[in-house]
Amino acid sequence: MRQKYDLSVNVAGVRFSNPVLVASGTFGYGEEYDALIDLSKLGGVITKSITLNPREGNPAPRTVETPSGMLNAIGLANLGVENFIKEKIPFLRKLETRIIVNVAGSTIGEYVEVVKRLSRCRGIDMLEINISCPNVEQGGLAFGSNPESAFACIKQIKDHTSYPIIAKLSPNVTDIVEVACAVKEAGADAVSLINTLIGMAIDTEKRKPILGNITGGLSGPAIKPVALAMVWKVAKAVNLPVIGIGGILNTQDALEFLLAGACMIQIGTANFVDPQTSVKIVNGLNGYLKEKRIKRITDLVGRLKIN
Amino acid sequence: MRQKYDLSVNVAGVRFSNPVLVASGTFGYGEEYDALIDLSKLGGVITKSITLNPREGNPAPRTVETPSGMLNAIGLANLGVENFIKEKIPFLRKLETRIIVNVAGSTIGEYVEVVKRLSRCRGIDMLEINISCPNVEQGGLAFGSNPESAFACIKQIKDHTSYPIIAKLSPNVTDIVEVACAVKEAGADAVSLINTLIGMAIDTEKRKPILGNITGGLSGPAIKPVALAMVWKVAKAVNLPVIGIGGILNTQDALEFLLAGACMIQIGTANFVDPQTSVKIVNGLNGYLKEKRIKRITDLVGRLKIN
Amino acid sequence: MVHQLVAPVLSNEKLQKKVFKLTLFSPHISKTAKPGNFVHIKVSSNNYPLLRRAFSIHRVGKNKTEFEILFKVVGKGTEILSRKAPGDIVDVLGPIGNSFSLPQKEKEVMLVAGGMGIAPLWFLLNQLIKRFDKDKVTFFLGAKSKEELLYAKKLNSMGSNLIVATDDGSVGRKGLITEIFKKEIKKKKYDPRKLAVYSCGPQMMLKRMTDIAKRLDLFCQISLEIHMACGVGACWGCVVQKKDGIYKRVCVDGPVFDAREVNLE
Amino acid sequence: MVHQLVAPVLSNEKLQKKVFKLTLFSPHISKTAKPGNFVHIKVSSNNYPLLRRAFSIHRVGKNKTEFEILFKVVGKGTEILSRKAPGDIVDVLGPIGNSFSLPQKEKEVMLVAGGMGIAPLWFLLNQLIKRFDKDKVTFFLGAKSKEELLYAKKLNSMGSNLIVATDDGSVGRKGLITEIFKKEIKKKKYDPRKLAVYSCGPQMMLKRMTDIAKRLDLFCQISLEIHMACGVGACWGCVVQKKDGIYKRVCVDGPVFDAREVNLE
Ligand SMILES: Cc1cc2nc3c(=O)[nH]c(=O)nc-3n(C[C@H](O)[C@H](O)[C@H](O)COP(=O)(O)OP(=O)(O)OC[C@H]3O[C@@H](n4cnc5c(N)ncnc54)[C@H](O)[C@@H]3O)c2cc1C
Ligand SMILES: Cc1cc2nc3c(=O)[nH]c(=O)nc-3n(C[C@H](O)[C@H](O)[C@H](O)COP(=O)(O)OP(=O)(O)OC[C@H]3O[C@@H](n4cnc5c(N)ncnc54)[C@H](O)[C@@H]3O)c2cc1C
Ligand SMILES: Cc1cc2nc3c(=O)[nH]c(=O)nc-3n(C[C@H](O)[C@H](O)[C@H](O)COP(=O)(O)O)c2cc1C
Ligand SMILES: Cc1cc2nc3c(=O)[nH]c(=O)nc-3n(C[C@H](O)[C@H](O)[C@H](O)COP(=O)(O)O)c2cc1C
Ligand code: FES
Ligand code: FES
Repeated sequence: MRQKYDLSVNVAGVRFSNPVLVASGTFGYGEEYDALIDLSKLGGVITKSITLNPREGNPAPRTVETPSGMLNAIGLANLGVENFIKEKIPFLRKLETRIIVNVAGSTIGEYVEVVKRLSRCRGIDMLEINISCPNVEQGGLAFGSNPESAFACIKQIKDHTSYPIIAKLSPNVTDIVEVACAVKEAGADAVSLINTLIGMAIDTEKRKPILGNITGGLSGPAIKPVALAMVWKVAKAVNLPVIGIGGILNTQDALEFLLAGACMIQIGTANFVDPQTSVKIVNGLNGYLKEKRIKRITDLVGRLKIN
Repeated sequence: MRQKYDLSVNVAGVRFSNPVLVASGTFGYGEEYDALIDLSKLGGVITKSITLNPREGNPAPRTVETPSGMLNAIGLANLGVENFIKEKIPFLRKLETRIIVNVAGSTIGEYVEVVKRLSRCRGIDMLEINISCPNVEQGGLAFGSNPESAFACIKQIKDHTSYPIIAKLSPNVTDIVEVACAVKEAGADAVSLINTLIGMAIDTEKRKPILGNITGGLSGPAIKPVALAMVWKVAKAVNLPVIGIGGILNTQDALEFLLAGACMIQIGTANFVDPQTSVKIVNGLNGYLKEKRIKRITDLVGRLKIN
Repeated sequence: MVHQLVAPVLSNEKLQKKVFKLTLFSPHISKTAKPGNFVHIKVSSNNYPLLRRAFSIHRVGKNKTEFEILFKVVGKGTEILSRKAPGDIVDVLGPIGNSFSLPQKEKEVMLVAGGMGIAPLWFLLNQLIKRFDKDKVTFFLGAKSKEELLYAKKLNSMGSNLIVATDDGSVGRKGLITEIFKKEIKKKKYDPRKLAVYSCGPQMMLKRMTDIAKRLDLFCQISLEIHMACGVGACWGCVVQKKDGIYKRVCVDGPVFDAREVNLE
Repeated sequence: MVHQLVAPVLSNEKLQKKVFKLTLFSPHISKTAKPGNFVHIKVSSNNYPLLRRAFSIHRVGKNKTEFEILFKVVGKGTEILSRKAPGDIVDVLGPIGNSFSLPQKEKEVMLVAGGMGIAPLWFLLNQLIKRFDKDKVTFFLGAKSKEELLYAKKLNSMGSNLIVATDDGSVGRKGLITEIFKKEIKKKKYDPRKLAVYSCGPQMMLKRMTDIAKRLDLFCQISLEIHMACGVGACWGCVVQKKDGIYKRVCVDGPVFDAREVNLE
């Protein structure tokens, strides 16, 4: 039976059954949520950031709650690309959903090396390149915080892989549109935004920063207005698929991002609040199409009325 | 009787009875709160941004609540410098507290003209220069978003006034330390941060931005972690008094900013939540000094332990 | 004059599925409030939601120690408010704003309420009938449907004229209350100059009232609702545009405006 | 295995000024929980506070349909939880984490609880005394003062040995429970190899326990508390460092760890 209301989207030649992804670093390697939700219901799963070598990450504490948000300074803890391929890909490959591997590195060479090794794998649909992690000393945000280095990083990666590439952008910049233009120029197939805002919290009793890493990345509903403004600006200015991220808790929030111009969305912190969030939003979007008698979810994308 | 616990601070030669100010745009011209709090308890009052000519501001709606925060797009509505001097200064002058006038403009010339006219006034202790308003088409944020224009603006102003100058910085930049260094170079006597983060909210029913101005500035507890990180970075890197602003609701929050390196703090959105907030924090800080047997509030400034 | 005070909850009565009447103890507000004034309430103690919520003063107790607000649960703030119970206390700023100006004796008075618009008009009506012939006062009461109609019985027993309408016609006449009002003054051939009209209700309804008032050059005061941050005139967030392009603050320059003077959307 | 479920509140008993015992209905958790496991609870329905809160499983009902958590009000989340009442429902993830490994039969068993550390150890004790000689089990119960001491009477009536201490000496011995514990095993000349120790309490206390366990090469399992985001092993936020520098997740690799193996601060 043909679906009457169509949630599917195409990004860079990849077809997703719906526009709901789970955001890197908030969903482990997928398997952690297998007991809690039906992963096949998702548009796709994005893995934790993978680096060339295993990383232990930052000292504890690594998370703290803030008003309507949280700070994290995990520090890209992950098992390294080889272990990832051996231990995690087999599970991911079996899922009836799209798999996007998020890649990070301290040097462009490292990004390229990870991408090369992933290119030999079956079961991956796309890569998301994290040039926006605020919680590591080298790399990460360094690449995402100016158009030139963002360009250089994405260009090199594109030269070494045939996977479609999503460049994940940082909000900690004066002009995110400039960075988006640079990565488009470099060949990125899509952009995702936003990664976390740099933030800090202090324990006034101990007179110490709460996080082991001193600063961390702010996520959750607190940052939704910032994310939405950036998505709207980038979608308006750059002719590239935009994936919206930041504080999405429910269908309403997801609709805001779609209207602002995002063709897909990612659920991050909300997975911690309620593991069902992403599945609820898939259902919620379906219900919305029905209620409003809109045929395709893509008919909503960017349909914000400005007078 | 000499005060045993000393809340006073000196910034650029001006002595404040305590480090608690009320933030520009959230406290009108002071008189609006006269019936509600004892204004003489405050370290100082900062006025709405004053421009050369009267400004009507942006179309409604101008505010919307967001998770633990709010967006505003007032658009620098104010009565213009001449009316301000005639109608508002007489009231302010009588207050037993410090008066800081916040100045904004569309061109450097306009800033300079406002500053010149204010320089002929009695009763003003300091000026705060708003080079960070996100809600106007020209000027405002344009000056604050890169070090060169920030330098030019502050330099010109310093050349035309003997008032001590606070440069109010925007968080919507890649590197706020760079801008802080530039305004120091230009002669600023202090910096205050942060102004609001650019944000947006969408009415999904109407499919329209909620704010008449489309985007607005995010304030309130939601942004406190971002503000704190920036204050800490600037205080560490730049040898200039730092005034901390962003989401301060209570004494605990105020202490976080002082520990991070702010010698004074401003209360913004919290005035709307509870008009008593600023006075409660003055009392709270006093109580804290007593409890911890700390002589001077200045002994707390920047005393964050980093190991 | 506006005060900040801590008001004990005396009662919180559920009138309809989503409509509550909250009675708060406050001699200051009860003694000084005028019809049209509102209060700005901090609904939550943990600052979530963050900002205060505005509610018209609905009635003042006879002994002037307590006042009431009438509200509908539409979101987080009103949901929290609906759970207040006797013994709780509420942080209130009030009374705030200007008030309806009472009409000259010889005028024919009409009150036009849509939905929750009854809230401030009830206070006004109670003042009016102390000084006016009851049959010179007509109350136009509109609602979406029978289920949402409020106060029809009470109004009936007050002795003034009552005209009820619902959007779906489930009770009273069928149609928008603004249209019923327009038809009525046409039918009865009222001289607009002899009318004093007061109205409150949803934005769309008030927009219609401004159209009617402008067309007929009617003395018509409307009470506006808009998102408020400070509620005391400091932030300039709550503006409405006057005909001449000037913005006025709903909180302290209003909430009551001459319908001929403002541009609504 | 961890499930997400909606658990009805059966009771919420106030044991002390700030301490509550909440009983939730959940056959799944009650049937599968082991001592040391915890649940991750969404305390608020309006997402404020945002993240879930972790609580050890304190006891499982005899008929395995309900379980209890014991908690202290320390902030927003626990404050909301303290207001839950029968009829309310709570969104729970659980059971989560590893569990205490029960000792070999011949061991002398010691449980060392500081403050709210009693929470998981009570569940453990109830399992232990089903299989062990009561007099081979000693419970060290510490608190700040008499007012904060929990469960002393109950423990007394259970028949196992009980040693009570308070920081201020207002009841039992005076001093930190860790020091009392250390003195006791010295005085009684216990062979560390014959002991099985289980401990839970504030971070500072557990830090002392790791020192003692490392010095004496004691089999000692401790249950850790740390800020948790996901609670299911996905975010790597809740880490503790092992001796070899490797980070382990408290939520799924713990919360129970061998005290000799971890570095606490
Ligand atoms: C002067 C004044 C007097 C008022 N008097 C009454 C009254 O007597 N009885 C009553 O029930 N309501 C009254 N209101 C409206 C009332 O303030 C809002 O319904 C309330 O703030 C909603 O809060 P919430 O947290 O429940 O909803 P939210 O979660 O904040 O919002 C829910 C919905 O209500 C809309 N809304 C929010 N705030 C306002 C507002 N200030 N005005 C209009 N729509 C809003 C939102 O856009 C949204 O669609 C008055 C408003 C003003 C400005
Ligand atoms: C595995 C595990 C089991 C736990 N079992 C129990 C239990 O059985 N009974 C019980 O009362 N508490 C238990 N806790 C601690 C409990 O989770 C916290 O007390 C609770 O999260 C505080 O929430 P709040 O919103 O009230 O406080 P907040 O407002 O979040 O914080 C108040 C204070 O508590 C501290 N705090 C917050 N979260 C934690 C945490 N996860 N661990 C330690 N300190 C924290 C904060 O740093 C702050 O100083 C357990 C924690 C973990 C990780
Ligand atoms: C605990 C945590 C870990 C994260 N780790 C990563 C990561 O490894 N790589 C990455 O690109 N983004 C990471 N992020 C950022 C999220 O993917 C997302 O961009 C951000 O949290 C904003 O979305 P949200 O508000 O929905 O959480 C992490 C976020 C959180 C909260
Ligand atoms: C309604 C509103 C109006 C504001 N107007 C101004 C202004 O005119 N000039 C200015 O420099 N900052 C203005 N601000 C920014 C505040 O002064 C402050 O920097 C910001 O709100 C962050 O602090 P907060 O989180 O405590 O509100 C305004 C903020 C709000 C909420
Ligand atoms: S709400 Fe601030 S001026 Fe009216
Ligand atoms: S809380 Fe997320 S891994 Fe433990």
